[in-house]
Amino acid sequence: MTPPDSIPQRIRAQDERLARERGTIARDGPDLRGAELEARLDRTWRRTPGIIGWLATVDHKEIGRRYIITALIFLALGGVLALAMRVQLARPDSALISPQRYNELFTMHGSTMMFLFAVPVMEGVAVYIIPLMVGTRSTTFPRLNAFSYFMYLFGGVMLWVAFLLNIGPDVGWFAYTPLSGPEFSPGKRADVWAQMITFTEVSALAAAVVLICTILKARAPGMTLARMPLFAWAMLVQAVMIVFAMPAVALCSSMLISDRLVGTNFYNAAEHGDALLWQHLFWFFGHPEVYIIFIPATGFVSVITETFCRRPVFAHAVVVLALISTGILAFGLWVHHMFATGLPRVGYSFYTSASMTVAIPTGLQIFCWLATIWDGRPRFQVPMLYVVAFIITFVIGGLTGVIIAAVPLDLELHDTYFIVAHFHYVLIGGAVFPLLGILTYWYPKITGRMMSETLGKISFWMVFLGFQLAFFPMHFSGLLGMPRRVYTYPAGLGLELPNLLSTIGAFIVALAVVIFVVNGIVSLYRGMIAPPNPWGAATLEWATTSPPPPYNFAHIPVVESNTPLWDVDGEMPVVTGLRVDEKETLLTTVVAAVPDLREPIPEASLWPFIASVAVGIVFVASIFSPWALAFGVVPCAIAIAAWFWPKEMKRHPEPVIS
Amino acid sequence: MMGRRGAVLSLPLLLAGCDYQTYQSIFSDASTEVHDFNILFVIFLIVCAIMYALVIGFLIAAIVRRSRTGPADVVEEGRHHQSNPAMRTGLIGWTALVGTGLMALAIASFFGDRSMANAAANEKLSVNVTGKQWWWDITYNSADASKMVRTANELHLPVDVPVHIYLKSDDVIHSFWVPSLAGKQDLIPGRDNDITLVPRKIGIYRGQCAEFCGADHAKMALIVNVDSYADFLKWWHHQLESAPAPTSPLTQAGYNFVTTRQCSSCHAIAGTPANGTVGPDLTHLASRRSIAAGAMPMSEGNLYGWVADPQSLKPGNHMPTIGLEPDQLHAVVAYLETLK
Amino acid sequence: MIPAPRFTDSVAELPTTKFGPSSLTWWGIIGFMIIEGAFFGLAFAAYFYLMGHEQGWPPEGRQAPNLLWGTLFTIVILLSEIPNSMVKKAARQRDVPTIRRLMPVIIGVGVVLLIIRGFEFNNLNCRWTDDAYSSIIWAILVLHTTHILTDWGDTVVLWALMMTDLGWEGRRLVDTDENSMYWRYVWLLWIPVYLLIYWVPRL
Amino acid sequence: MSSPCRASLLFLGLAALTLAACDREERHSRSKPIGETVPAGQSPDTIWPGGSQPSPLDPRAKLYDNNAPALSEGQYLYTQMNCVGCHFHGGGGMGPPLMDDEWRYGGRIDQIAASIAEGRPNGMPAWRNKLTEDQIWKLAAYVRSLSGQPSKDAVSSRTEEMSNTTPGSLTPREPAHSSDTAEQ
Repeated sequence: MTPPDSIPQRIRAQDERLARERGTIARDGPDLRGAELEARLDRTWRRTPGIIGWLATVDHKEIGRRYIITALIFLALGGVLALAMRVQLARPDSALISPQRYNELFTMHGSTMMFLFAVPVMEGVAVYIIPLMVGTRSTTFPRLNAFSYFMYLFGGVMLWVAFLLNIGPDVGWFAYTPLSGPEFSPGKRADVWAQMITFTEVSALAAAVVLICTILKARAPGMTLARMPLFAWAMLVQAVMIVFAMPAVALCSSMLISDRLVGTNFYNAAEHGDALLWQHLFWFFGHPEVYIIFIPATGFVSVITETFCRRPVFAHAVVVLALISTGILAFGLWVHHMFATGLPRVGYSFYTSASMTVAIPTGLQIFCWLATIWDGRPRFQVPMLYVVAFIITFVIGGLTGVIIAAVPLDLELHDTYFIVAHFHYVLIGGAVFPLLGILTYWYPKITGRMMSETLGKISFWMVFLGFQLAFFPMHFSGLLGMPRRVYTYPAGLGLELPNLLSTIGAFIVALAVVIFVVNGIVSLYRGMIAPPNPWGAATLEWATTSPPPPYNFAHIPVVESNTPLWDVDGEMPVVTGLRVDEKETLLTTVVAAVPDLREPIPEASLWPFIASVAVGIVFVASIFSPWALAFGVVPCAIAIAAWFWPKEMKRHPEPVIS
Repeated sequence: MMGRRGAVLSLPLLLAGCDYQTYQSIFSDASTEVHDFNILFVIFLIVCAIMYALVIGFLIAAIVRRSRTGPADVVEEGRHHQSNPAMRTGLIGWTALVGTGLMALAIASFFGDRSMANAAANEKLSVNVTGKQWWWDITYNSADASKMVRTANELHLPVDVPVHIYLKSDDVIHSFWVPSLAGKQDLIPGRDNDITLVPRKIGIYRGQCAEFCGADHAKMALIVNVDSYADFLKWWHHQLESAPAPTSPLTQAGYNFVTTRQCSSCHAIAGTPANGTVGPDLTHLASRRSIAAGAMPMSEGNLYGWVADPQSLKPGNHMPTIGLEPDQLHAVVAYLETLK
Repeated sequence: MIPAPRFTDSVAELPTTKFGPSSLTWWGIIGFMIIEGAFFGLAFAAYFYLMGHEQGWPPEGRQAPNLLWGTLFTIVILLSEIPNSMVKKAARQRDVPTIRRLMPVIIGVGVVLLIIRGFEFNNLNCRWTDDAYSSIIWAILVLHTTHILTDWGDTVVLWALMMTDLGWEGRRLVDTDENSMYWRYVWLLWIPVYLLIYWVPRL
Repeated sequence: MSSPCRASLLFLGLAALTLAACDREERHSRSKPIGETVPAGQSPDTIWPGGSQPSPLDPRAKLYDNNAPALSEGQYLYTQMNCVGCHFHGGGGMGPPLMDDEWRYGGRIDQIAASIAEGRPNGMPAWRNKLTEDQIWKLAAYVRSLSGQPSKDAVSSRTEEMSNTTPGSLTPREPAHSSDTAEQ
């Protein structure tokens, strides 16, 4: 293929030398195995200690852990805001919190939970688990992965610093124009919100690409798409949804910020703009967002059900199809958030039926899980309890969802506490319960110790019952005419009791979460040492030690069924021949997972962090002057170029990304 | 009879024994629209309840079926790959069931929607409601301009008369929502929306802005009086009259202040020099039930409080705290109270 | 009880670089192409949404942008595909000298394009602050300009790398190959943008 | 766990630096009247900086000068009180333009407030009894912003009405007036 004359003598000499050296490279295999192999792999993959090493690491397990911990911290912060609001609403005409402050509270609560907790925590869990589950040594593009974490961290910190400095946003997490526009939101509050979106959206998109490529290209040999675990499927669908949904919110928030900073007229009705353009773009993202949060949770449910029922989830293919169709349908529903805006009535009935159709794939999944329980032999340890709680709670949310999909009903219930109840049933029941379950389930994988079952059960029952007490009465608050986002309500409308109950429930949930966290921290030191496969699970993440070594697997496993660990009799088939003295992993073909390439994994590098700092400064500065974007290009370009520039210019026998 | 069903729905609250008023709830059954809503709502509730019962029944059955038998901790070898054929048929049945259920609901919703749309086909009365931060500007349309009534924050509607309400916004997006009378409809700058309804029950109903509209969103309420046709006409003719001239020296002093000082830059009082268009029309202020868009009930005390320091009672609203001297305050309130 | 390994076959002989869908970076780039495609798609949607609310497009009293510079840009960017595909071919044949010769040409073309783009902004016959129409066409044009800029920077860095000995490594050739693929994407994106900005207002 | 905290603390410091001076976001409305705007006996010609020693800047200036909500409330009043009628959107017409940096009666916020409160010859009415002091100061702050005097990140780029003026957030800061430099 190569025209030989075009290659200079010197290069040809190099090629020959490198070809010879290639023979001498150490690779894992029958003659390099066990303790010695592990020692050498560890030397190759272990990160350098110290703050530099911490900032530079590209180990997906460390980054995943950071994602999860950071997201949980934001969950706590968002929860505190929720408690503050519940205290204010506990009594009618209460004046504890000023309207301005209250508006900031619910804006921060919504934005934090949506952008800084729910999506990142799902991605964090996936970043940690997916490479283990599909049997590879690292995520693809590990530096991009590190970059995405720092962008997320900086975005969240910026939002909260702004809040503490009293320039936090006060326009709602949906920031409807023109209220969020230049005339009605003077100052920087709304800009801070819009830039926080930019941060988190950059980070979410990066993480999505990382996950898609990992799932499609880095699966263990033999793990065909048909044999891929349901959690991997869920994350694949979710990541693809992020790829299509996030640009919408990025675009509309950029339009908003340019309206506010440089006087464009996208949303200015008087200059041919339209306030509803915002709502269309925002909900084109905002509705899929709900499924971006929910679909990974279904993955969690499948994982737990399978393990605790000792059965592969019933009708694997059906569940996969359900996931995919949910992902597609989710993009056709955004208008059901806008029924009250006076769009043509004919369109409405279409969106009504579309919104109801989504219930079918979800209903299918519910059935498949129930069928698995029916077939199997369920053991009710904490994770499984959360699955049961999930079904009991989420189905209520789903059904109220069907109710508000009907235009005539939605016109009454829209923007009332009925809606608040609905989406908390869907998001907490549908996503947070499975999350708590899966954290308990994978805790031994991540820490090597078990969480206390007793404390786990206590916090489970408190969170489950407390949740019902907090949110069920909200259905009534809504039906009695209480709108959302009000900092107080008058006495005598019958709203006193439901709101008081909600407040009490909220505090029970908060206490339960505290117990959960305490359990997590105590078990870190006191917890029982976990056996390699404590729950007797079937998937590959349990085929290595807990916590896993930096290189995940000494040899890349080979998969021969949907439930590898249940089907190997004592001996795990593996492939050999990956490099030991340099980071390397195996790529396989997309569908059949046939070994395809050996992919060098980048060394740790400080540049992703530096790049994220540069980009972060530009984003924050651009809130105050649009020129920041122009001047900021230079440092960002330098940082990113340096990120990709090889650190040593000599050729290696095989590619090394240093 | 719908009302009773509504009451049944909110039974838990009644049992809890809180004294309980329905004038902002959807169970009032006070208009054709809400009547249809309630029927549809109950249909949905029943279907959803059945579906939920099925799921939970299945869940319980699945749990009790296997949890007793056999040792819990063994991984079942061999047959865990084939799935139970009975379940496969079950899956199909389930899908069909959910499908039909949803289809039924979609159709029900479609017809419900249509009957609501047709309810007030031929309107008799047309009203403009303009949303402002944070109050409602209301004009009763009429062929001849002299018969137009301008008021604020309080609608009067004749019972059994179809009314067509035209919704506009001057600043941000608001949402017109009187739960007992109709579903909500947004007021969007640069767009014209409208809503029709036929009130069926005489009474007083409370509505509230339902789209977040800034600082005082929570205090942007609207009182709707549904009167007999006679009472409505009486009210309407009264609204056409201009404000009575001051009689006592005190009210005279108040009159002087209101018409010459800050108040008149924003407020209009028919028949006086005060012709501001920024704030609510005050011509018949004292005849309204509430002050500052439902922020507080109309009473001498509240009026004192409001005129003295609006910013502390409704923080962030556009009415400034003038800082009246006590005698000025007495005079102004005394005069405002004559505006029946 | 971690199961002991049972050694099957060895992957030691597998290559470490391949062109096309086998390569990981190919998938990464496709991913980002889809993301950017979504951006453009939604921007176009916003464009037509705003257009749908108007009687005239552009609104009364505005002229459509002048054709000259936009058309010139279109011609140049289409011509740039010639050196681009030559580089792509050379990369696949490991013909490094050709790549080293042609990349500066592409970089030069990039500079020319950016200059023309400057004139385009001056010939839109509106300022972004004028009205929503002006805002959206400015937004779309800026969005596309950022793609020209990023790909230009990328090409410069890659060229610098190709000039070193590392230029002979398979990975660099794959990078070159995929960089050319991305450039194709950039000019493909331009075609709808060109039509939306210059021709739809003339319909 | 501790390391993320370290990283975030690091960034917190940075952000705190960038987002300093945030009282300008505070929505304050004086519930007490703030006394006389113009010291008694001060007449237009002594306000005119060409004249005698300029009086010290009114301390209240900083409450309004760069306070975003104050500016936007001023903008609201500018429209509602129909200042547009004479001054248009700052371009000037019957009344003098407000966008340039020519101030017949002084370009300091307190001087502008005085002009609004007391009125000026040739048609500018006195608003002392029509608006509260607080409102007058907010109006003055907005008027002053028309010539790009306050920091650009406090003013809003545009209103929701039609207009053909450059966004306030982009208007170049006019060379500050001598009487301004004296105190600011």
